[in-house]
Amino acid sequence: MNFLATHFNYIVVVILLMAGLFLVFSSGNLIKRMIGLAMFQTSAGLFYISLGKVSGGTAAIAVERGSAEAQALAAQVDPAYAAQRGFEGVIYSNPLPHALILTAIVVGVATLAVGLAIAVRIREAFGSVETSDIEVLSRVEATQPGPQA
Amino acid sequence: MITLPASINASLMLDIVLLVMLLVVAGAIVRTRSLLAAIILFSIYSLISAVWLVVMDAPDVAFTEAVVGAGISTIVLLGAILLTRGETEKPDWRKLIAPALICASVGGLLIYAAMGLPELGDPASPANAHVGRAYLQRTASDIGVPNMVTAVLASYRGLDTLGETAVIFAAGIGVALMLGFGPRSSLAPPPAQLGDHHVTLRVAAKMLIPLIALFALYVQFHGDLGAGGGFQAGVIMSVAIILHALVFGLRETMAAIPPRVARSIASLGVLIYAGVGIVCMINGGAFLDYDYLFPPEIEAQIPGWILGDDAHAPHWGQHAGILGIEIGVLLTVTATMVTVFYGFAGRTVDDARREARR
Amino acid sequence: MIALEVLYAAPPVLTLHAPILLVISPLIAACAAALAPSARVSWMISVTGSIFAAWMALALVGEAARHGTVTYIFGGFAPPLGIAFHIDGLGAMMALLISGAGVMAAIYSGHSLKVEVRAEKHTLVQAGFLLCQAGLLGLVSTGDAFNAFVFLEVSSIGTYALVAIGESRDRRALPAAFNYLIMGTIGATFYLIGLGFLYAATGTLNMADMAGRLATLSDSTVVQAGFAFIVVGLGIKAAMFPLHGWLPGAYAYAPSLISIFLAATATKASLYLMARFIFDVFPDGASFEQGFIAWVLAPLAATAAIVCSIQAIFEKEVRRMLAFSSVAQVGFILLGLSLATSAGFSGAMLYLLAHALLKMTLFMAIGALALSSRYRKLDDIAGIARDAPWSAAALAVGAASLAGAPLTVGFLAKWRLIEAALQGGQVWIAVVLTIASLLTLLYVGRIIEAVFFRPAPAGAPRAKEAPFGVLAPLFVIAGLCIWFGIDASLLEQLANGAARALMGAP
Amino acid sequence: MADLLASIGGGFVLIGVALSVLGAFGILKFPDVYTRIHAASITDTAGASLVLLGLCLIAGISLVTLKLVFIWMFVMLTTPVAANALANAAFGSGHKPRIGAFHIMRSDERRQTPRGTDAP
Repeated sequence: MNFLATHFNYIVVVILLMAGLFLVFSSGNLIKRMIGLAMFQTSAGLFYISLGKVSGGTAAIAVERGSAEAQALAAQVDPAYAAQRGFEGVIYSNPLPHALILTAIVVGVATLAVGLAIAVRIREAFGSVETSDIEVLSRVEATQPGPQA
Repeated sequence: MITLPASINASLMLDIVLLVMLLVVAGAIVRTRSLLAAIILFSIYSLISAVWLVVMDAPDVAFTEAVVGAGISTIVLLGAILLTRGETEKPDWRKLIAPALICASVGGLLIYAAMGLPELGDPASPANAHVGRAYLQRTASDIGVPNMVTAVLASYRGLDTLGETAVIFAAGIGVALMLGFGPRSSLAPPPAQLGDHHVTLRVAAKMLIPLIALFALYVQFHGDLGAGGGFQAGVIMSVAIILHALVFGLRETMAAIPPRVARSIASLGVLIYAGVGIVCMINGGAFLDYDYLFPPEIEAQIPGWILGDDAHAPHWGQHAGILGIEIGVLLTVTATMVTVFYGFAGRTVDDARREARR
Repeated sequence: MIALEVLYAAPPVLTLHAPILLVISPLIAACAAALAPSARVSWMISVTGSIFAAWMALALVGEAARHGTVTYIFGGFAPPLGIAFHIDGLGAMMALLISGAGVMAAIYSGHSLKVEVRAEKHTLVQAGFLLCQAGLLGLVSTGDAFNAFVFLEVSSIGTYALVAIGESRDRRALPAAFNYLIMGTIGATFYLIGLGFLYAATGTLNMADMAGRLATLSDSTVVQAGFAFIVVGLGIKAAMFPLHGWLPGAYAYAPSLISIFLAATATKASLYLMARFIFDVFPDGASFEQGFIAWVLAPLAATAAIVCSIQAIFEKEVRRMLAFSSVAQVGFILLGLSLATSAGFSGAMLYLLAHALLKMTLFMAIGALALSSRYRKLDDIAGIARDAPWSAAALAVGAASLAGAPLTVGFLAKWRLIEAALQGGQVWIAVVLTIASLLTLLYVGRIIEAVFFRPAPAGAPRAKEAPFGVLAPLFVIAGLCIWFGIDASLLEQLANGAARALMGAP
Repeated sequence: MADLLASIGGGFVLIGVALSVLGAFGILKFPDVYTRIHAASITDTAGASLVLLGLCLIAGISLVTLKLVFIWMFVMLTTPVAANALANAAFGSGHKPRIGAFHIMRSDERRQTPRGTDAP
């Protein structure tokens, strides 16, 4: 049960990841699949952010000096860390995963835009965004002779 | 007053509540058959995860997630279902079994593997102790900006951000290639009587658009002090332009910013970013080494009091470099988001047949 | 015998910055191409940018041969903190391959795009192509695992749309591109998740630093999960056997500029990254890794080599046939890698280079034949050798090379692989390679038979020979296929340098 | 003094939250689009205003207060417009109010809403 408390974030993130992946694989609708893909990517970001959390921490934006409570908390949570100079007794969360996931979110929205643009063209070319319809129409195409120039 | 035991537990409680909300919303997205509902739920999903990110001390990421997930993604998705006329998906129960098995097994493996991960919030975990802590210790002396996420993003890992800008640019090219060409029937002026209903909208939009643009600039130039930066600012700026297009019609907006100009601005942004790196190279440093951005003779002429604090090392190059690349990011992101919006908004289903005949 | 050292010469100041110039020159050219006023100008920019990148790649091959590893640190922050490029023999070889393929594809596109894509889109197509090139070059240069993810996406995002614009010839390009996008994104995200686990275990993203820290860690589920997700993610990107479903469509329906370039480089860059992780980053003695190579990688690669060759035999559309053949050939390369011996690596690298050359020849020749006759199926190009003898001749060279005819580069590469398998005591791999080679002969025979020995279908319009701008790069590559078949010293130097880098020897 | 202000602020926040919950309940329970918009507006205006006011009191006079005031102004500017646009769109697409008698609309309906479907 202790494991559930300390690793709750990871378990939820895994479930969210799999929900996204399930949508991508199971849905026949191209738009729905893109939503699933976006969910999958967002959740991968949540995983990184969970890794970078530090108990009692605050956002990695330097402040002049922490309040008395913050300093006390810092000393309690991580004495070696708090003793270091330059921090003025404030615990910061790890900025590296934040920077990485900012990049990953951008990649996600880029993928979403391109994917939906292709889906729109599929609707225009095939008249449907259902995988099953497109497969049938593609198969018809494959049996026809190639168009001549 | 109710006093909580310690702030750690309060944030842990929030963490758990928000994650459960995420689970519920994710379940609803998987269950719903209506695409419109799925899109709105996905927008809510992004919003909740943005709140969760704030609890996890990641305001920069939260900001991005909010503007992207709940903002641009929703607009693009709504545009897509409008163009595909796909309002509900057709369910097919036979196709659910294999994906469910795959996802269950992969998920099981992941959870099993996650048991070996360090506890949440452990300050001594490898992830937080090695490079992550080095950034915390060295940002003040290396870069000299308060926001360490910006320092990592723009300076320590500046090449990643150049790649990110290139990705956005590529997405703009992709959407423009797919949807940006061909006839645009929706450019016809809107019916006159429509305007009577939207007078409130137009008045409010006139007030809001400059405010939003101003806010974007604030986010842009505040990025190295607090949460924010070029990407968030770019999305907000594009939202101002999109609002203009929604209220006053795409025709008006395209007259002000033609699609070709938008695409050019996007590539200009990447060029500015790369240009900053190349200037550093010409001045004798490595690519993106902002300390070499100014030749020594120029740097000597900058008076030290401009930043207001003589005690700290000035880091002129770092400040100017971050400013420069963030402007590049702003231009690319704004222009690309506008290009994407043009692509989706400037198309109707009828265009397809005309284009197919060409 | 030509010594590699003769080929590269760049001013010292460029050599110093060659790693970044390699990546940044196609990137800047992409921006310039998007700004270009006309299709012609954008084509010139594309060719210039690619040639400059290829020049830098040559300089890097030289530097890597002289110094072992070239390191370029970005922003002045030493590796675990900042990002650095580490280019050794393997990376330099891949960079040369990618930029060389880029030059040829760019020259070729001057004519092929005119036929395949509407003129107003040319500037953007060239920009997307250059971005893809920049991404792949960055992917093979970087020494930072997350940076590799970013470059992987740079190379992919534009490519999805570029595959999709093949719709003007065949609307099936659209679902193929969509499928490619879904699978590619899942692959990249799997890689991202795997990297997250490795980051959790080591706290670093730099590959060299990560390798050092992993060596001291005991086998934990976290590291194993990282390994599994990275391999599966990159396996999707590299079209490893059961995960290759996206590839035939993406290669078959894309405009020829893209299919030439992708066939020569895209899966190989992901393969490169996977090899980097398996042999460089993860500790060599780890039991899960040994088990993976012996019980998963090798059998899957063998299945791919056999099954996809058979699929190619029964395929009716030529480009899809070649695409299935590509999956089978990826199996060959992986079999060579799975030997985990010096000879195996060297053979696999040689095969990788040879396959890139001959697949480029084949896709270029097919594209050249398709310029005047928009065919799809094998029957449609029956007897085309009469009308377009030069393109058909080049096609024959590529096909012979693919089948492994003596005096072509394909023969040499296959020979080296089989030799390495026998040396390594893995007789079954040698047997699989031989069987798959025989199967290759069958489908190559079908192409040759149709093009040269079958009469043209009655009433078919006469095809025209392709223009010089298309034939010139085609003949350069086809010539290389033969040249390296006779004197492969240059290729072998590259492959041996790469194999040394993978083995960890200086 | 500060403690007292903080307590009062906390009280305002609680009332605001309660109103928001009430608004959410209304969205679920009310019969048609227009009444639901009305319920949602309670969340936006009264709920948000009270929460922001409470936060102002808790934070004391500082830069934060100014930011909160800006947020409040923005909410006051946008949410009524959004509600108006929503109602407009609902009316334009032919949703009829389920409760009350709207004589003004009847003359409009004949002209504007040929579909006139009564969506739930």
